[in-house]
Amino acid sequence: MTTRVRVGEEDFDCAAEVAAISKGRRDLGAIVTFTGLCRDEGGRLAALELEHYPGMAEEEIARVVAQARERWPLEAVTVIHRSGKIAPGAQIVLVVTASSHRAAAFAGADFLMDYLKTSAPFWKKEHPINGPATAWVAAKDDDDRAMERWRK
Amino acid sequence: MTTRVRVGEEDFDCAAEVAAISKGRRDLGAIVTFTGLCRDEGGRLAALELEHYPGMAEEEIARVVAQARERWPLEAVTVIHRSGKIAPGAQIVLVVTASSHRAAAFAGADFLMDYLKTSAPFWKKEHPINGPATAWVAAKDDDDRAMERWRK
Amino acid sequence: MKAVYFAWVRERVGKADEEISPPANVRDVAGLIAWLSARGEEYAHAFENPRVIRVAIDRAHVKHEAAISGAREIAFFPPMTGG
Amino acid sequence: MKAVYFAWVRERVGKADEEISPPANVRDVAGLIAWLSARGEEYAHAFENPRVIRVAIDRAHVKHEAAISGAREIAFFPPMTGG
Repeated sequence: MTTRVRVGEEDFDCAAEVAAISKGRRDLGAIVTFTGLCRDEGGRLAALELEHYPGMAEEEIARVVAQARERWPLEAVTVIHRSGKIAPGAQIVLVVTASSHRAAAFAGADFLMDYLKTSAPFWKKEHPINGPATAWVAAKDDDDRAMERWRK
Repeated sequence: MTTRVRVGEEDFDCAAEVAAISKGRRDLGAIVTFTGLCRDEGGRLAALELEHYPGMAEEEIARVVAQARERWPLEAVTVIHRSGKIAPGAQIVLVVTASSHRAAAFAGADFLMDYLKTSAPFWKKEHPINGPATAWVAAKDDDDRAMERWRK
Repeated sequence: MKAVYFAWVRERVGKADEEISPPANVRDVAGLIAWLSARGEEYAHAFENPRVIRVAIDRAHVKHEAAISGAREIAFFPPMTGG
Repeated sequence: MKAVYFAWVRERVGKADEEISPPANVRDVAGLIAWLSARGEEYAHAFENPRVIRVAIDRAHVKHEAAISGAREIAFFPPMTGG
């Protein structure tokens, strides 16, 4: 039962994180990874800037991971969320779940992403290609609805 | 819209498959990977042996991928399924889905795994640590029920 | 037509594939299984519980009611356990 | 206590954090937001729609009804958009 949570500007290596979880183990049946990338929004975007609440970001992610562990038999969970300026095509967030069974690994990762979206203290600001004007990304009703799926 | 399907004895490299899908792209928002591993079943298992129906295995996986693409906006899908003898801790199956949106990437990968389990012509035989006796793995009702989730 | 067998169906029949020539009154998969079962002990054993036998004609899953006319390759196997 | 602001709340208030000393009759988050709003135009702008403001006390999410007594750090921010 390992949990790794990391928040910061550095990029991450999904394969290295998976290896850190699975190396030498013979009891894992399923590993799911989710990688969130910065889209260029049809060529409109020069970069996303991610602001976060240092300290709370890590604590809130750890709370969400603890909830996931209560619901599913997860052998290992890794969550990495980047902050700072991120270019289109670059990585923003990584979730890795490992379990004996595929259903737990899938549900755990899906749940973690929905909860991270709506409860981890991060805010995205868009830097468009044209001009210096920037705008904060608005929270999506879709994301709240996605989270509601898990309340049962 | 790329689809890659591979069946065979060779191992696979999840990171290389993800790179093949995502390299140079700036429109992807989400990549989900599922890796299925050989469990040692509490130390009981020396190896799994995977028999498959050459030709039909690839065709059936391609049909399942086509169904997934009809249901969700997937930009890329990769499915690799190994055959032959596989040791505990080693990789058996890989599914990678890429999409603009995380819900499609998650649902696509989850659906693909459920359908592969119950419709791709592969059969697992157990080689236990003790003695030469071997047994074919029985199909699980759980897997059929998991597939029923998608009929709606 | 060619019959192919996988997993424990293959082991029980004792071969991976063979050419078969069922008579004209064998029209569907269920009839073909019954005809095969009567060919000997090993077939009777392989097909003793026809309900669990899955069948593919020319590499596509079919039900036991499916017609076999025109089939080039008919495969018989247990429920799949890949993934 | 320390007030901290993030994203457009921070931009509108014009600072990332500050020490605040609300009077004793300000007991909950909603009251604190009302008190802050009255401190000047920039605060009035930041908190013009209190319903959308999310609040954390000592790094844990709270509702607007939450008491603020004993809080060391209160954070104000828009709905989160990470992930």
